[in-house]
Amino acid sequence: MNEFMRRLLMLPPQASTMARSIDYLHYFVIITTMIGAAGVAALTLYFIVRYREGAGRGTNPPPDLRPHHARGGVSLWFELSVFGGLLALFVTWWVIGFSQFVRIWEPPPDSMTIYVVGKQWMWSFAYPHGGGSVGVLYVPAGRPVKLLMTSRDVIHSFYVPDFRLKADVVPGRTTQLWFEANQPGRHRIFCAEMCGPGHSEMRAEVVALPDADYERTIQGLAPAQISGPVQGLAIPFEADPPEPLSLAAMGQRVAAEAGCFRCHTVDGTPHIGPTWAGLYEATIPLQDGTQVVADDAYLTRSMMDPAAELHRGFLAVMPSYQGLLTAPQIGAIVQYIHVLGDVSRYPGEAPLPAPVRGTVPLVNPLEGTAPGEPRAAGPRAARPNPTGATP
Amino acid sequence: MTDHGHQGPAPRVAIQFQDLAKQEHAAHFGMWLFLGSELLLFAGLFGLYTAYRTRYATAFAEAVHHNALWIGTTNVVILIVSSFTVAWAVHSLRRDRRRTTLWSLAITMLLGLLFLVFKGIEYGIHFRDGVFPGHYYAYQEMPGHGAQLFFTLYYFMTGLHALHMIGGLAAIGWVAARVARGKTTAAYPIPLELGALYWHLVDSIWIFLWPMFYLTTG
Amino acid sequence: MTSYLTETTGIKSWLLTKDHKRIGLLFMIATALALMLGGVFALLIRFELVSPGPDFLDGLTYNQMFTHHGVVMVFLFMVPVIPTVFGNFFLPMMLGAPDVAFPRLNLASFYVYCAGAAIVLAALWFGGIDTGWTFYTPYSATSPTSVATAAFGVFVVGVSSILTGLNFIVTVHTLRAKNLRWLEMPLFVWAIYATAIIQVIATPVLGMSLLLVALDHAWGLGIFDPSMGGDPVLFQHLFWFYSHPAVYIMILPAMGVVSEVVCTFSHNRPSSYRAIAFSSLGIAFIGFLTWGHHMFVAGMSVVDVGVFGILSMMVAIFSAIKVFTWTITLKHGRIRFTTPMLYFFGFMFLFVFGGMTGVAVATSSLDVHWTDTYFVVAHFHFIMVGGTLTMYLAAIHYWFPKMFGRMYPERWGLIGAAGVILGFIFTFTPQFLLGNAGMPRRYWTYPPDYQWLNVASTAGATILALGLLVTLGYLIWALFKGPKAERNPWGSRGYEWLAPTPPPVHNFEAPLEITRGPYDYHLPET
Amino acid sequence: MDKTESQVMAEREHPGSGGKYVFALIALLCLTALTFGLHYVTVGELGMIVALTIAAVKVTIVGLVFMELRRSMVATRTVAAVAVVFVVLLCLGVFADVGFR
Repeated sequence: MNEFMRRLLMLPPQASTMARSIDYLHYFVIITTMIGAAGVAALTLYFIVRYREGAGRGTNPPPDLRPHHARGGVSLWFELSVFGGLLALFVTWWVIGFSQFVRIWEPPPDSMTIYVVGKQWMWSFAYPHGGGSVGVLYVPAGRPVKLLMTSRDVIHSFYVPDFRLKADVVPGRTTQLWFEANQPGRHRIFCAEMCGPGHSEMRAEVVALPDADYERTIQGLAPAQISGPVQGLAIPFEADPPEPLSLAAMGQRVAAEAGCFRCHTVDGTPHIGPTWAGLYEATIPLQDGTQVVADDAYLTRSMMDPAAELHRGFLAVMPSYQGLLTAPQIGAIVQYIHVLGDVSRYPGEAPLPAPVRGTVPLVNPLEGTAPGEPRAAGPRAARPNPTGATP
Repeated sequence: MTDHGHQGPAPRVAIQFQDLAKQEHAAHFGMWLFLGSELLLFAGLFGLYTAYRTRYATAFAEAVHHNALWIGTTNVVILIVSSFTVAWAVHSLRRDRRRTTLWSLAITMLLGLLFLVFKGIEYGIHFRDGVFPGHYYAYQEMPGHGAQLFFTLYYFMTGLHALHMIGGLAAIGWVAARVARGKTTAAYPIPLELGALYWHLVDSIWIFLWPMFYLTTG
Repeated sequence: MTSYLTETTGIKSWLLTKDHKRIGLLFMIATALALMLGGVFALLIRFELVSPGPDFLDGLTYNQMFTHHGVVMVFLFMVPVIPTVFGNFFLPMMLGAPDVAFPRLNLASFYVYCAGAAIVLAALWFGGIDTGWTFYTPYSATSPTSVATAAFGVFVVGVSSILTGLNFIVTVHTLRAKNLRWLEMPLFVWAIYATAIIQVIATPVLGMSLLLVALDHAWGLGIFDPSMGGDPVLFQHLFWFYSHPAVYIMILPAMGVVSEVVCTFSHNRPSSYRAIAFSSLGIAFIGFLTWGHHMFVAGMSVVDVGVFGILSMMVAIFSAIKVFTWTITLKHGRIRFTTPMLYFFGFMFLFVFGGMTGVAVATSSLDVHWTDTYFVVAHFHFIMVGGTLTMYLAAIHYWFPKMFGRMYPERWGLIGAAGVILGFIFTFTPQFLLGNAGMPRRYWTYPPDYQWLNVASTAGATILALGLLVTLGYLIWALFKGPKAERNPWGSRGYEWLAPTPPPVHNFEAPLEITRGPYDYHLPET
Repeated sequence: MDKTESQVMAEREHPGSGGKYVFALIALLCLTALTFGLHYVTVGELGMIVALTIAAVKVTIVGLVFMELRRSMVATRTVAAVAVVFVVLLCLGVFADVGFR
């Protein structure tokens, strides 16, 4: 039944876990729509034929002298039941539809995050393992994946018909979308929001790989493209580091070069700006008396517009990095702060028990470097293994 | 209809109206529909103010400090008094006191001009500090998007209101000329009543703009 | 009583007329030209999409074609047509009034429409616009094309729409004939009244949002500009606050025509007058609460998606009430199957199917897959072409004798109507399937496996175009050579048929005395 | 309750005393002073809500007295009310989105 209806309505294959339940609602809604429309048309045709005027009489039909009330029409009860039924039908559509919508929009907690950047007429992706790709999104089949998306110029819309999923990609904001591919396969990505002459060529592909060789493919990727020199902030990068750094380590490097450590410490010691130790997901008091959870969105926003939600007790001296840092760099710094979340905020106390999945023992940049001297690449010895990956 | 001697000729009833009452109701009703559409022209901007105030609450509260409170407050008093004088003009025209009507209208227009002068002074202060709308915003003491959006919205709303103020001045001026020439009289006060309605709308919009842009400091 | 057509002659008498009937005809010519221009753009789009790769248009030109099709069709034809042509001509006559409340304002509204249309067409000619008729920022602010001029032109056309709406509301309130009570007015008047309310309330918000886009595009005063911290989704809020009620501006007058056509040709009073009258007002007011269903995936909060979803379901009930009442009106009638009735039958299927797919699209989870694909394109064409265009053609045929004093050829009428309806179905049903298959809208090139559906749609489009050309042909022929029409060829009890054919300048010899209801078919015709 | 012609002429012959205009002016000026005073006392969002409610009261006074809504027909009053309702409606719809994002 499902296959027949899917082929009849020309729906693409149901490649994500949500696609099948969405399609069931689709069949229910479309069938009732067809029945309703055909029914009304048939009834109209029947009445037209049944009550047509006698053939051939003059153009001016004789007056119908029957008294007013005997003129047909239906009882009030019949009318109320029809509209009550219709209203109930529409409300059921809404109840099922909206509950599915909420499930579509709430990513499961353990989903892997991938950063997506829409740019005029191409899609680029940055993976938590530091790799990056343009035009192809590698995802592990059978595991939920959360996409944090932003745009560099105009509104695009990330649309994967096979997953029945679409979300606008708005510049200046991060919107999110999650899915879980059922089994390995390749699926088309379209841009669904008018974004210029190349709108119809802004296509990409989701490649769902089995878990085993997903790691291998990811490792082989070139480092996330820090596309082009960042305007105004000449970041002296080595041509290409011997092997891809993890996103957190890259975040540490970008933060160092962007000069974040002039005001922010990573081991809890108080300084000009709030320390990054234990900052991730902590509720912090703001200047205007309210509180906010320092999650990805807050950290990204405060990099773009620091004065908007100022941490109480600190001066509004931080410059805005809007346009200075690209989205992968921002993602990298946020990931680095995420990893620092486990470092204890109060120096001297016993460090927290090592977290379960063995996060990377990061070198504190303030230790080995004299102020102002550019930091060398990460030490070879403690090569960071990708966080959260089970070899 | 009894003629009221020097009140001028009774008004002509147009062909499509059955009587004078319907014609006058049509005039007032049509004017109110026009005022409704003018108010909804501002609705878009009020919506934007709500949205950006929710998103940049602290920046908006802080940016209000830069607006000169004394100019805003004087302007609100000016407009309330001008609303009174224009209403008084309508009232005295109905009692057929042409001189008081003309004086009230003159004071109204003077107050309107005064409002625009103060508005000009305030814009001058902003321009001197580098507070410009949109991309041209270059105000050092309040960097950041919140303040930039606040002042862009400030220019859009007060600018649109100033345009409506100029329109109101033109309308009152035209009506004052008709009263002076005796074409708008006690028997046919419709044009002055409609001009007054438009003026009251412009005043009501400023009564809302004042707290939004001058008062709500945190 | 000499007819309004021949009372005064000469170009000046037509261009400076204050007669609501002549202004109606002027609008008819202007909007018919807009329809043809929009149709040309539509055919260019359809022929470009015959093959997956680029054909005779490059990417930018193709984007300009569908944008021009959208802007010309929506703002210059669909929104103004039935109120300004048939509303202008018949509203005063149905109220028993000699003219609208403000005749000079009525003429001003026509010239403001022409000015706005001229500005829009100038923008299309010099540089064109490629942002889609929705002008979404930030692309509309950064597009190299002449967006600012086009946005200003649409603002001016909006002013004309406000003036017309204002004029009609005052006319209904103050110019009803002696003892014509509110619940005895013809249903077409109710539909035009509800449309006028939406025009007056919603159009200013569109004017403001388009002015903000024009300022952003011209001088960088962007309030929605993300690089300045602005939020492009807010533009969508302001735009759709107008544009969803705008679709009710398009469909409500068409529903008014349906009520008149059904009652006249089934020779029966509406089965429930109050249901149709009050659901017109219901659609007008509840229509303002549902704009968010255009933005379910635009990054809106989940709370808003839920609220706008349930409200969108409510507004569909009023349309359902109307459709149900029309169907029952046919019962116990004596139906004469003329061209307007064939259009009515087409309307019933197309509008109901289009409307139900609308409610389907408002189901939030399905919308995630459907929005911005050809499914939505097919949905709104089913309502716009299947609903408003069919009723525009039905109204032309229904009131042709009263407006021009001549009869149209019935046989050719039926052929034209069949061509239009079949051509339409053949064009847009494949697009529903394209949408399901996931082809996004506004695509210049597309993956090859969508090609056969596009070819079918293009074939249908040619049939639709032929049907419209045939209709235009025999109507022009009938204008001059059609047989003379008598005062009331359809035996209708509407008040407009009490006036002689074609009506004199002030519609009735003596002020109308209302002695019976507008649908009293059980009384012999006076 | 459309007014008959005689009512219209009667109203024009002997309009009420100008007292209500003066009273309205004083009320408006007092409310302005009140808003100005409160502005130093209240903090943040509460201050905004208080100021806007007082502004709404002032606009109602202007509407009823100066714009003579009290004496106009039902239709005119409905137009005024509907216009204000739709302004509030737009702001609520937008707030429901930005506030809960």
